[in-house]
Amino acid sequence: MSAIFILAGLPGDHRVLQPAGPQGANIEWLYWVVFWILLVVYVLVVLGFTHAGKRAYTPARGILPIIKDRSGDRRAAWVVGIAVTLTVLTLFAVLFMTVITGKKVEGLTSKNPITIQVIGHQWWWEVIYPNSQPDQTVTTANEIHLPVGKPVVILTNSADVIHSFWAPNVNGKRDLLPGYSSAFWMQVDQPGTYHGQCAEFCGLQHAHMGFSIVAESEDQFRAWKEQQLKPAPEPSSPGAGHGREVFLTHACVMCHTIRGTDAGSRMGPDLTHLASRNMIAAETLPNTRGALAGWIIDPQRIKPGNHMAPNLLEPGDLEDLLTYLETLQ
Amino acid sequence: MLLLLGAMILTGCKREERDLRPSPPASVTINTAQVSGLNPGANSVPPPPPPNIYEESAYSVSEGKRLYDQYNCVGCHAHGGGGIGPPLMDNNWIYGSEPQNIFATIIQGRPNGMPSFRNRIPEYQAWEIVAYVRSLSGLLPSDVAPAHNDELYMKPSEQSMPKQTPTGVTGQPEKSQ
Amino acid sequence: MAISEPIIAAPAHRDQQLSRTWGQPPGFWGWFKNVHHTAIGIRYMVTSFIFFLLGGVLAGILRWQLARPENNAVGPDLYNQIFTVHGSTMIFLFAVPMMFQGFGVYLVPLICGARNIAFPRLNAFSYYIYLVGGLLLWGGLLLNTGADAGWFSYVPLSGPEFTAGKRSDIWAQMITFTEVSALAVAICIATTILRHRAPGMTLNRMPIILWEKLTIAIAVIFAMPAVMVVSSMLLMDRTINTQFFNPSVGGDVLLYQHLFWFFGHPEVYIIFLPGTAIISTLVPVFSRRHIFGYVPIVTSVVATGFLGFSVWVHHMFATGLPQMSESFFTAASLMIVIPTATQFYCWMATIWHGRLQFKLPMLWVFGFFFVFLIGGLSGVMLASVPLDWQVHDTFFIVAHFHYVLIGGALFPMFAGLYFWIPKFTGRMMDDHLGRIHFWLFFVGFNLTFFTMHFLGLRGMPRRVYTYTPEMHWGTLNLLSSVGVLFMTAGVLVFLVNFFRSKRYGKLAGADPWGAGTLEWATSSPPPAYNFLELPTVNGREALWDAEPNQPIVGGIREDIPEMLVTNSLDSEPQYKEEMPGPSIWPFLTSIAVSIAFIWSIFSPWGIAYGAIPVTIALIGWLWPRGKSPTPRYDNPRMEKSWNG
Amino acid sequence: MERLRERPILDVSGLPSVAFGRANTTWFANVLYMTIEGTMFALVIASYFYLRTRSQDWPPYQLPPSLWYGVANAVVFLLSVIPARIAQRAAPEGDRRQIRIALLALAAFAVVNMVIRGFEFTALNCRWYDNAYGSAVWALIGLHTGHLITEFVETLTILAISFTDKMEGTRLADVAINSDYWYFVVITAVIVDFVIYGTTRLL
Repeated sequence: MSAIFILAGLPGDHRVLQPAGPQGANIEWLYWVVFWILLVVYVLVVLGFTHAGKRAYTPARGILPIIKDRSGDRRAAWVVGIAVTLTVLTLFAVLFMTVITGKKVEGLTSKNPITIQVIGHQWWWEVIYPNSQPDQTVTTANEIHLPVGKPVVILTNSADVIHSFWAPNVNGKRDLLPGYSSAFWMQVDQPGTYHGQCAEFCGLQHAHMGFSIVAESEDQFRAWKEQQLKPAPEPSSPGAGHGREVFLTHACVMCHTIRGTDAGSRMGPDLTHLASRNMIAAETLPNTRGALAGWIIDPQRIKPGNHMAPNLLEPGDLEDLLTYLETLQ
Repeated sequence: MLLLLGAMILTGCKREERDLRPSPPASVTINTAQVSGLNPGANSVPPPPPPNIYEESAYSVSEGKRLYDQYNCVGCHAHGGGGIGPPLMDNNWIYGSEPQNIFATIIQGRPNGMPSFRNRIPEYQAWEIVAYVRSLSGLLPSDVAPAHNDELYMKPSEQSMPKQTPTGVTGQPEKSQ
Repeated sequence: MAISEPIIAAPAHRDQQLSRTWGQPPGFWGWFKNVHHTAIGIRYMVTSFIFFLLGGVLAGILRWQLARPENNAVGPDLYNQIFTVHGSTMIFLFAVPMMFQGFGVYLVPLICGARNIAFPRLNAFSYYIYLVGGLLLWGGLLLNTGADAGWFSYVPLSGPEFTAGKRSDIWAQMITFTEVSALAVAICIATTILRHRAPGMTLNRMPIILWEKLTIAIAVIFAMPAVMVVSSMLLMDRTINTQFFNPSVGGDVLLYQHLFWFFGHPEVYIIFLPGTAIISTLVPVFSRRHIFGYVPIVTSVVATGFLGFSVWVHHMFATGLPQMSESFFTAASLMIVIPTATQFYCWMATIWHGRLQFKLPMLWVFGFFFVFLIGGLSGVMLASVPLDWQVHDTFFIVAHFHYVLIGGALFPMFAGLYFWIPKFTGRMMDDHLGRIHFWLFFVGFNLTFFTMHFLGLRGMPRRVYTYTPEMHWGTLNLLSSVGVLFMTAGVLVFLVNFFRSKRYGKLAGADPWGAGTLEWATSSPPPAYNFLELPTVNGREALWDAEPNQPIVGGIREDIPEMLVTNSLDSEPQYKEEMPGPSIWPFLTSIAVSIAFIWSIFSPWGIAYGAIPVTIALIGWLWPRGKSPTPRYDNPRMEKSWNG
Repeated sequence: MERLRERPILDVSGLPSVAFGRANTTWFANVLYMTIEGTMFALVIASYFYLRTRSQDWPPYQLPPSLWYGVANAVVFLLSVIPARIAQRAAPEGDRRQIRIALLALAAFAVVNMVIRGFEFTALNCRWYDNAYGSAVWALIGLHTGHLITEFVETLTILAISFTDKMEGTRLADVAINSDYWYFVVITAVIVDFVIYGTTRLL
């Protein structure tokens, strides 16, 4: 038993058991209730077997004769009957708690919620804050901003294979199935950044398909959204200007969008506000100049099999490109 | 059983190769002369073309297919049926059907609308697209050609198309129109 | 039937006569002609154990790769192939062939008191088909064509667009091979149990292990077609452009999951029920009393078989199903706990009121109690939808199903092997080494898989080939990987023990444990004809309950391989059937079938052209040959009976 | 194991060596086999209806398949039950002449069925690669055709045996079992026809 607590105490967070929202908290409550029930059951059954074993143990080298005495069976039948009944009652209790927790988790709702569309791609997440006016639509990648304490609706679908959207601190997971679009609710109560990851095997880079949920105050969220709505600024320095030129004449432009320029392909993440994100490559690398450079030159070393091609840029071109990308706040 | 295994060994190894960190075939040089003329060096004997290693891997050909869609080749050539650009699934080749001919077409562009993708499409990806384009007209064995995509059905999949013998294999332009 | 008495004791030349009648041809080609169930059963066990070792090697590579964050032992491509082949091997090439086919084919006819299995040639055929399926999957892996979409190969990832090449096709056809094999064995075993039991072994007296084999055979018959249908659909989508799973033209990706898990969940019970059957067989033997609660246990076994078909959707809770169906499948999944719990309580009562002899197999039985229970209880968590949303597809699940499958199948399997290897080889296993094996395996197993619960709760999804150090999953993963060393050492000790005991072990004799079922009524290993005197049965434990002068069956011809057919309910003798003898045709047919199946991976015409040699081989198989003795027909009453 | 003690004997020497109908072990195995195949049909039919729930209209963009060949085939199938039944009745009597005639008729019926089936395929309103509907329809009919051909070959084989002197004992029982399997093919044919031609019109 002590082993459980030693192992449980190792550094790192038990994300499932550190809920940041009401749904996660409900599930955590259910987890602990069921856990303790099951632990009691386990201890009782193990004690039963060890006690039975000790009681009946007969040291003998040879083969003992068969017992034909059936006098204990009547009592045993009663005991087994009672044990089975208790099992059934326990299961009913678990079923009951499951159903009410399920209702609570799925019952989250509000009027005029913020809607966020999450599209799974091999191996990154496209995040869209849809709006009836195209110029009011925010498109970003791998980073979901939302206001704390407010239920939001997540609309999901998949661009290719099945993915599964899972932020353990917030809520359980939901599969993203091609051909289906589903909606579910989510709410985060504590400000902070929460890690999430694809949970359904989706091919070569399933391991590197993370995202983060940034929960912030209403004001911060609104400011973030305002910023994201702007097109990319004009380059302010000659280096950045040349960097944009590099972007538009090399492979970058084939896959990425930077609003305000000619780059408009939707194959890869929208880079209009790349510099505002904390991580790149679906939560694989920190968004630093060095990491970005390494990623641009040889993404296949970092995420073998991903869909971004290596770019053999001249050192000067690369420096300018990085300078330009850093202006995309 | 042994025969089957033998066959699998012969075809299997390369077909399943997944080179996740590809480097373009170094020896390939593009004959720039091809751009200018419609009938390049018909009388001179060209050196034997280096094989396109991407044609031996089913993974590369399927990558080529994905890129073909995503780089919007579909826009002009449709799924091989042609539209603004010429069809790719028949056996008429204006600039030749050898891998390096098609590669040159992609990288350098051609008159009358085919843009140049130099610098924009990395060479290894261009070679993958070349392999896919060749599979469209049945020039590749069916066990590397990709199966159908999960999209609206337009044509039989590449792997189930009959193998065709193109008429323009030497780089001789087909006398179309 | 009239019981006449007494007769003269068995003359020695009957042994020679029976050996001639039932013996299998010697030599190289004789190996391919052998149709006796003990030989085929041993082949199943040895082959599947080899696949177990190979699958274990793959598991070792997986744990090596995951031992450290950002490890580079194998890349993602190879890692995906390895975990897919590991899972597929353990499920399709080890667990079912070992627990159902291996033990079943060897033991069922012996426990029934029969001289061979029903349809021995079909049985032999099933083995070759299984072997080819296994070689196909592993040949693929060795040629870098290993299946790489997970052991359940969800579409569209395994479909035509996202898996280029032949990897998924090989997986799909491997399924066909192994399922054809399991279905054939299911027919053989069900027929043997229902039609070849010794007189007197009525349904009410059938040993629990036979009830369980019968339940599994029927579960196989209803479950395996689902996976054959779905793998064929996948193959057709990939090769001839059908559109079953293409959402843009009306196909559906969830159809795959429904069909797969309609097979997949019963499959778990097909693997787990043999384990409980071994427990139900061993507990009374080492408690020296009849099992407590025969009727509840039999009811539980049958109920588990049925309920297994009503819970498949709990593998799909995360796909976003309507809440009603979630509640229904939660209830069904929780309900399946009841029969298993009942069995646990009955075993406990049996031990409680028995005289426990704590011999080596019993050590493994207790290991099963402690280990499987953890898996069973974490299963209760998974049945609960909200918890499942959290831990589904994480390492928590990996921990759960290894506790269930290793706890529920591997521990009983080792218990069963230590128990029955004396019957298979005629020599006892070493007790001391067996205990070392147990403790190494027990410690290693718990170290490896218990830690995975925590990894799951810390958010580690399954099937990731690596993880970053910032996740703090490194220590637990390292511990988990260290556990593999212990398990490996344990299995090596077992192998040493086996090969040593095979040569030098103490001779076992007919019945070293004082057990009660009929396989212990004959010498170890059994002769070619299994039983010199065909037994009759007087109670649930045939040997314990036998009368001092329990009758034997007489009047079966011994110059031809003749077996008694009894009726299903009361095992009243009905007629005597001449059994097919050794034949090369099952092997040739399996080759023809294999060619057709493998060819179909490369061309849809493979099935059409391949059908021609298959037909020829089947006709060769079924065409009557040789001179049969003049048949003896029954009176006109018989003719009426089949119409009814 | 020599048991030298004298023991009473359950004497089964008087039992027959052939059994017809339910008593026969092969009959029993055949029932299990038909259960397997029946489960397969049930699952493919279930898939057909599952896919139907995922489509707006069914069949998509098309009229229901024309009835003519399906109905013709069903009628021929139902008529073919007669020779199958005659063969089954003749088997326990050992009436080899009648068995031969009945099996010949049965094989002829199977040929007619296969020919009509060929036309049925060409007359279908879809190809297997058009859409999921087409795939499901072709899979259903294809699965059934596979059974039809298997049964045809089996009938031919037994027919061939019936012209030799091997047609006795357990082979006679096989004739009866073969008819059981033919009933299975007929029943599944009617169900498949109903699913493909009937449900698109009625449901």
